Amino acid sequence: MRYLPLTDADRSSMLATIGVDSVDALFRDVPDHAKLPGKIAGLPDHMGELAVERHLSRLAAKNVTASSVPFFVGAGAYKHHVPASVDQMLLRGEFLTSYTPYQPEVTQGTLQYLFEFQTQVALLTGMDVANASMYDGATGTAEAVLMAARVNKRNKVILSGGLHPHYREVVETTCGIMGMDIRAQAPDWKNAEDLSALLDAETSSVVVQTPSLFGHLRDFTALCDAAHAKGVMVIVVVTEVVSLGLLPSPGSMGADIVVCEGQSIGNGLNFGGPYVGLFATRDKFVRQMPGRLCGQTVDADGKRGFVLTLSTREQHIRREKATSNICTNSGLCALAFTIHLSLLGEQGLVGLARINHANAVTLADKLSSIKGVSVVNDGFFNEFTVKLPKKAAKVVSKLAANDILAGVPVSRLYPDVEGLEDLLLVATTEINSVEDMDALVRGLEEVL
Amino acid sequence: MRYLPLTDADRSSMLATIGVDSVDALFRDVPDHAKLPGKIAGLPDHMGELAVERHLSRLAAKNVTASSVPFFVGAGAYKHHVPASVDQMLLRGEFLTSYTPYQPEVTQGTLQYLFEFQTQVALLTGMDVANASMYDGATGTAEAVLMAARVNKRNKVILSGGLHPHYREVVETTCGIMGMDIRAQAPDWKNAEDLSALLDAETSSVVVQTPSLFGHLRDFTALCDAAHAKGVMVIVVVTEVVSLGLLPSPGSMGADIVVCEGQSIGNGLNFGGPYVGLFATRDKFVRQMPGRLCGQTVDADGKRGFVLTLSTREQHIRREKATSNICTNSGLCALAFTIHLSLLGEQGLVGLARINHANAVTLADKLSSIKGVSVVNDGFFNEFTVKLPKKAAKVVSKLAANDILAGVPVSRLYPDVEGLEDLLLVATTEINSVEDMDALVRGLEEVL
Amino acid sequence: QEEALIFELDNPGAVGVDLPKPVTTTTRLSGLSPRAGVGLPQLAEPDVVRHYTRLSQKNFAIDTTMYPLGSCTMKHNPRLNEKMARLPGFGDIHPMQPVETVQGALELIDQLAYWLKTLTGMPAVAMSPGAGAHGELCGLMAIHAALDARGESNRRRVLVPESAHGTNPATAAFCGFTVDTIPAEENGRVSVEAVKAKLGDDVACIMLTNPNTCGLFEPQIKEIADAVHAAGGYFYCDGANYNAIVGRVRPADLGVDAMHINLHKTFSTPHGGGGPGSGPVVLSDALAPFAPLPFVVHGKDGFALVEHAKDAGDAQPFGRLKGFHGQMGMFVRALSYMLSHGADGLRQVASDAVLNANYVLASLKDVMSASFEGPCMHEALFDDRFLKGTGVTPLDFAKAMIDEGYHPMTMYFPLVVHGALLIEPTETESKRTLDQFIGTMRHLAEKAKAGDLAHFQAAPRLTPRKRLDETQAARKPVLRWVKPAGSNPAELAQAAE
Amino acid sequence: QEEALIFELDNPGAVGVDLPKPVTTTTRLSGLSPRAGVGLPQLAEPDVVRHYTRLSQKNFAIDTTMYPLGSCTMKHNPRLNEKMARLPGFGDIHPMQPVETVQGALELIDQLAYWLKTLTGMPAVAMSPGAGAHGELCGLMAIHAALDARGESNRRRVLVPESAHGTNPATAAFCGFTVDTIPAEENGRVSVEAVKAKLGDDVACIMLTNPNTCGLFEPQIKEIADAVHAAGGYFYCDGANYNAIVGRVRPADLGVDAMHINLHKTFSTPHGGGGPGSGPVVLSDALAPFAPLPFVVHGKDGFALVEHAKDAGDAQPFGRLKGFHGQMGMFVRALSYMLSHGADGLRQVASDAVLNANYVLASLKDVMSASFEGPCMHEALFDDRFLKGTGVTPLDFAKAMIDEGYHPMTMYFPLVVHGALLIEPTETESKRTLDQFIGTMRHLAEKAKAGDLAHFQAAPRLTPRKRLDETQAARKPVLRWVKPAGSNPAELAQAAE
Repeated sequence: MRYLPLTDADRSSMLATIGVDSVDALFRDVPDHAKLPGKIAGLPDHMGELAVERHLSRLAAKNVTASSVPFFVGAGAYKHHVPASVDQMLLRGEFLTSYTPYQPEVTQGTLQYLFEFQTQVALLTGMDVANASMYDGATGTAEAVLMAARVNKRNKVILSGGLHPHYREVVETTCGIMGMDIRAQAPDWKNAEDLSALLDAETSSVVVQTPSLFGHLRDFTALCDAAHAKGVMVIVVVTEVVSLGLLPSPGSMGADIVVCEGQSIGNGLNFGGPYVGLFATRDKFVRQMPGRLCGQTVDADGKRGFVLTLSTREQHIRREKATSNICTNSGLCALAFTIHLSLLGEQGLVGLARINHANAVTLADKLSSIKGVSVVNDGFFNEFTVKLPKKAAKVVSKLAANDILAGVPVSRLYPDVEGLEDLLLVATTEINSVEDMDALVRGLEEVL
Repeated sequence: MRYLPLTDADRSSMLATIGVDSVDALFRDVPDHAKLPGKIAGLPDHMGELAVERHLSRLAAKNVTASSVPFFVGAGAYKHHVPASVDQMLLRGEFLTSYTPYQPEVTQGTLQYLFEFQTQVALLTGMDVANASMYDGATGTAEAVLMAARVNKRNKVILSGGLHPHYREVVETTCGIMGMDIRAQAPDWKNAEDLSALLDAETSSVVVQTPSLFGHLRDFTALCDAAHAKGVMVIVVVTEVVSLGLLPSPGSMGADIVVCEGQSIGNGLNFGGPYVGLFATRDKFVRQMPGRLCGQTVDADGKRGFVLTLSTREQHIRREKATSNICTNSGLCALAFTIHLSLLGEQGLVGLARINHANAVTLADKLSSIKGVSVVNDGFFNEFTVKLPKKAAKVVSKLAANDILAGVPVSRLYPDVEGLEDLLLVATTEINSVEDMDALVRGLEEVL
Repeated sequence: QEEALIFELDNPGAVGVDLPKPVTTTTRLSGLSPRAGVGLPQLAEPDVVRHYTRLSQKNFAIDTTMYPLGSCTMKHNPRLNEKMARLPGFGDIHPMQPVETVQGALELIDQLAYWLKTLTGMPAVAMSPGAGAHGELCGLMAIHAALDARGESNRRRVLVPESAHGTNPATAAFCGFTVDTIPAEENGRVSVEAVKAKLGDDVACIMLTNPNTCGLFEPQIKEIADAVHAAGGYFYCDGANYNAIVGRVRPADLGVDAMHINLHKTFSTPHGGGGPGSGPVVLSDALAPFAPLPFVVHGKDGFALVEHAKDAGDAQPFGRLKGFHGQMGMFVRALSYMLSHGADGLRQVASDAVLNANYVLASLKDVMSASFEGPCMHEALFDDRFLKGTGVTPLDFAKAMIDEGYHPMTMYFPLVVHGALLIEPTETESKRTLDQFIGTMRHLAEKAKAGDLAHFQAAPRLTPRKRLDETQAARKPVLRWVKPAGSNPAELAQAAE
Repeated sequence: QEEALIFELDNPGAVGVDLPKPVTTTTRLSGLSPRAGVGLPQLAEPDVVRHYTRLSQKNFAIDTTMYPLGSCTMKHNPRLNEKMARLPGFGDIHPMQPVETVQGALELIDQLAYWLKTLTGMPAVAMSPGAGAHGELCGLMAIHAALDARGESNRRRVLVPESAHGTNPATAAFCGFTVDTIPAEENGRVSVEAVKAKLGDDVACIMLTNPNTCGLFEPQIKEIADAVHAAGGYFYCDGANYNAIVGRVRPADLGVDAMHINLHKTFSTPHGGGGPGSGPVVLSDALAPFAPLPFVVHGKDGFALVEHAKDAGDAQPFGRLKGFHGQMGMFVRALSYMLSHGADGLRQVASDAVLNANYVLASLKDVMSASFEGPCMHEALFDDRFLKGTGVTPLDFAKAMIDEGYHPMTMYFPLVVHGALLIEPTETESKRTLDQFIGTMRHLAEKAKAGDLAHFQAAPRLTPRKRLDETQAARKPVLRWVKPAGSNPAELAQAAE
């Protein structure tokens, strides 16, 4: 078997060194009833590369890929073009097969890119500091709510109706079990909610999203001011991080914690994972942050170097008193993010954001021109909500059958809320050509 | 432009350092009439990655890939499965973007794999020494003929009718211009030629191929004996190097020079190139070899190390007295060959060869069972000649239209020779499943 | 060679990507002003590629050297798995595409789930946790939900042996449980008596690692499971060390109710310098109904995805753990690994992992102090008794290994022995490599005993950096680069070198 | 770290691939006995991956450091090109597939040909040569054939300047021509007078590199071309230095009849430690009919491939140069590079390459001895006058550069100056990198002049090997590993380290 270097001769000689007759003897502590005499039934024997490739390629071929059709699906994950060099760097064994950088002398490569990543995230979000990544945006949001509760020792959290429902559910699941009082607002598809009115002295934090699930934009400055006046922390969530090249940073609006899904930069769609959660906050809260932090220091010769730091917050030191149980981060996804963002640079990120927005403006105008179709939003980044004259889920299915992936029906996210059945979330990025947009328009015209 | 790091500010400051006003001033030696005032007309401006990918992907999509259909095309290039790790090693920048190892202290990586490559080639061919690779098998064959002429100072070469016609043409072109007397034999599709009878005191070398173009096998021991008795050198060509895992080595039969197309191991089909020519000979002829050689030596501390050596044969030292004008080798293809062969190892190579042969035996029996179809060969490795009741070229076209690539019509290689129109070369490797073979049988039955 | 920070390499005006012009300059931003600037550096592609290539060269990795790293299985990462995960049919599909356009993806998840269930003997598996610790959270939330469903919300005490990974108590606390520590026995095991002494009707579960963090199989595990079950609690098994028993022992046969499986340990998805991981959790019949959303089911038109409780039938999912459906990219890699090994190969994995560890133990126990008699499982635990009187600490010893070309083993963990040195060679190291490693360890142990303290204290010498000042890092945290006021980035880059 | 040879790592019984059983054990070998054995080593995949990863780490490369390597353009190799060449539609098609199944491949070749013709202004291009020297062969064979067709087979003398690459005279000799050397002028150029003095009715052609190997544009090139043409000869231009003028000067406008283009220099297909290259040859109207087989034409049903002289119409192909149709993999990379740059970018390539070289020249000429006054083209030539009296040779100087992290420049070439040091920075190095390089060169030049001879003679110190004994290598060639009689491979591996 190609991954197992021991030969039978090796095994015999090693058993002799150990002084036992067989490998079975090494398993003597296993209760007899649990010792399997041979291989587990119901599974095939080992396969060569060609056979494995064919098996998996057959499964892969059953899926419709984003690059192969006019593609407008978003709602928290976005199809962007990633330069080829990004993936080739990730595949370097020194990054791919390296361990968590607990031994800094032999992992300065990993540590330095994490330090660069943290800085990039801080710059993007307009915050002071960022950690070395979370599993994804949704889990990061739950961690942010818990962190806010640690900071202000309050128990109530208000979730905007513009927050992605999956994020809401992760917060409900994760913070609910801790006994937090979670006040999720109704889906705010008209961008009409007023959260300031809900803030009180029991409120620990308020969670808003920009652009919202429905694509709406809003200035949170007033909300932040109102919240801070009552000791409430404002958590701003961004699920499309490319938007930060065009929209004002959450930090500039006064956010206390910013959580982003970082997938859009450097990472493929991957059917939902692995993704990378960005987590940024103000300096004063740093010791309440969850997750790994990379910090700058000096070595024995006084040279600048990097280490994981403030690990007294973490589970492997603090155990049950840790700020979070998170251990693994999204190292490689963070590396992809960092390399792609380094390639983009200031000019590239801003340019990419503008192209995304321009395509959305163009598409919104095209869709508005279809009889019976209206765009709900007055503003947006690269995704907006369309009101159709039919149920969006059926329209999406019919278009999928015609090889057009038109977007996400709001009803898939809110199956229990009435009145949202005709709403469709449509996202467009730099990958969409005018031909793609026209194909969507034609497709819609046909099925409506 | 993403590959050009100079900024306009850089350019200005550098021009100031140089002391000229503009880049144009640096081109002052160009005759005025040849100075283009602006960019060349008729070509598009620069494109981003996404646009380039789309342009090239559209071209790629117009081709039928070997992996996507039942595939039996050979005749000097073979579809084999290459492990994923091979390509990932090639893509390491330290291999991919390194220069020819003229500076051995900083290229021990390249030099050591070339030394390993040379050893592997010598072992495979059963010869004493091998060089660090040629462009491909065909050019290697021409170099072998020229080398033989240098060794025995004779001018006539006999080319077997089993030699791939492209190889014959390259020999004719390359050695013909040097004034050599080239005696190419008629296509030996019945494996009936007797070359011993043609040898004489003017003959420098005789070139044979195993398996022959038509897939025939032969023991060349007697030919070698006869040739050596007359001072003639025997050059054995192998276009399917996997066969050397099952067939006796050319060295064991007495060959003086062995040339192989190494594509089958480690390298994809690539529409014909780049491939890698293997070139091996006896110790006594080493100073007449063409191409680069890597040799073992010691460094200033007495440690084993590797260098390019015997470069006094080469053009950059000997200029017009060089053994060849070859300069570039097939470094990365040789690396792919070496890594794949290292993964295969003794057991893997032998196993792979046996699977190829077993598939060919199976397919030959299946094809023989079709009415009007006969297999010409009594023996073969993984490719053989089939006689059809119709013109092979038309049959191949019809099957291609049905998404079956059935093989190479002999008439494509010998358009001027009558009597070969019904012959089809059919190759099968480990990639062919029984379903593939049955699809070919059914396809043939339909069109015959 | 020194490498400046990417920010210090800023080359304003350079670009690393070429983008077309926007099709329109009209904006529709609801009155927000476009952002003035972000502050990112600008570099051309060649400089970015060289920067990250050079950074990578400062790392040790499995591809370059043996990692005898106990507590985290660092085995060979086949490139086939990377290739498979990058098939557009897996890498280029969106989690919210209509399910009829992702049937192959759902089938893959279903197949991986089948392998995990069959290997462990467990009836159900929750696929979405993003890492091992996240899997622990999933398991404990399922236990929490099951207890609530039983009306036993009073059960809030969790038993955790002192040898446990830090994530165990952290996870328990994260779920609102209190942690009660079980002391280890002299022989490194947990005894059924010690567990029984802690049981009571407020016990929610026990969290036990098996093989445990000392590299030992808990011989009384079934008795412990039975006792916990009899007391109305559940048995959460930390599956971090599943590599030692995969294919040879089914956790179901040990009485496990929930166990997370680190795909990035046992099934070789790459560590990647710290992630991403993936931590599916196998569940017993008692806990299966509470598995989180979403999950894959066989529907009438192929595979379906249950994303909402109302579609979950009789199940009572405790909620949602992750933004989408789980770490698909890791699923592909893990299934590729499983198919490559097969049932026969996975059994051999455990056999060879255990054989390698015992070989190291047997070959070193005369010069290093083994904490427990063998046989061990896939890890060999040593402590610092052999360094007594030398002045050399386990940390010094580990740093000296770096100069010999090895990543250090895990140190000072588990906490149950003094100055732990935990060695896990894994099954993908050859006997030749082990023999060289053993030779080096013997050499270093003898060097320490011979009194060459300076050698150890100055180690490592051959790395891009010597020992780093972690105290300074924590005392005055510098967690990001800040552009020095009024400075020229080019000068800074040079100054840094 | 030391790394044994793969043969010394032999682990008999290990496998690096898993293969299915053959479907039959029947053989049909015409009486030949199956081979008894080959003698290859056996290793599992993890050991092979680690071996080649570790070997790679012993290399310098463009991805890791600047290569100021004159005479061979070592520029950034974009990964996009690698990705494109690996599209199955290019990488997984067979050269002998029916042409109707490879229309996209033929179209790609046609597009690349269009780019090459448009950039050079030449009417035709032969695509199949496998490298630059192979392209020279192609060009000279076309000239040979054209002369034969003119009935002037007496023209067998080829004029080659003494500054030429070694391949030029070697190629001429390979085609049966005699080589007549033209001496260089004091200013590093070839004069029209020197050429005229050599012309005669036995002259087949002149082979001229332009820009020449001193990094200078030949100002009299058009006059030389005219004189050669007037004398009935052809002008072969060595295109190795085309990077300096691409997009700014069309070779056709200089009177060129044939010029090879190193796709692996100008158009960035990777050097790969020595190949593969690709050397298409652009041809004038006079030579175009003699271009070798095969070639792509526009047929009535799309693209067609002319593989035989009888299908070549009026053309008189001189034969075939390569097994199949050329270096397709390199064609894809080159076209990807060209599309990425476009007409505007390629012009900028030449501008920046020349600017960078002149910047280096201007920044170093006060401490190193520039052989010629500037401006230069894409290369700056220095000689060893600045080392006079120091005892430091150009080789010593170059080896000292290695310890500073740079690949040495080309040394002792061209032959027209004493102790040449030829620096070509290329357009993909940033000003920052050039400034660092210049700083290092100045530092080393001053160190040499200050008398620190030992520093240079002991260099390099920081490499996996110190200076290697090339004399021993050549005197007693050891060109392969041979299994030591009666020895154990494991012991050998250890002995080697």
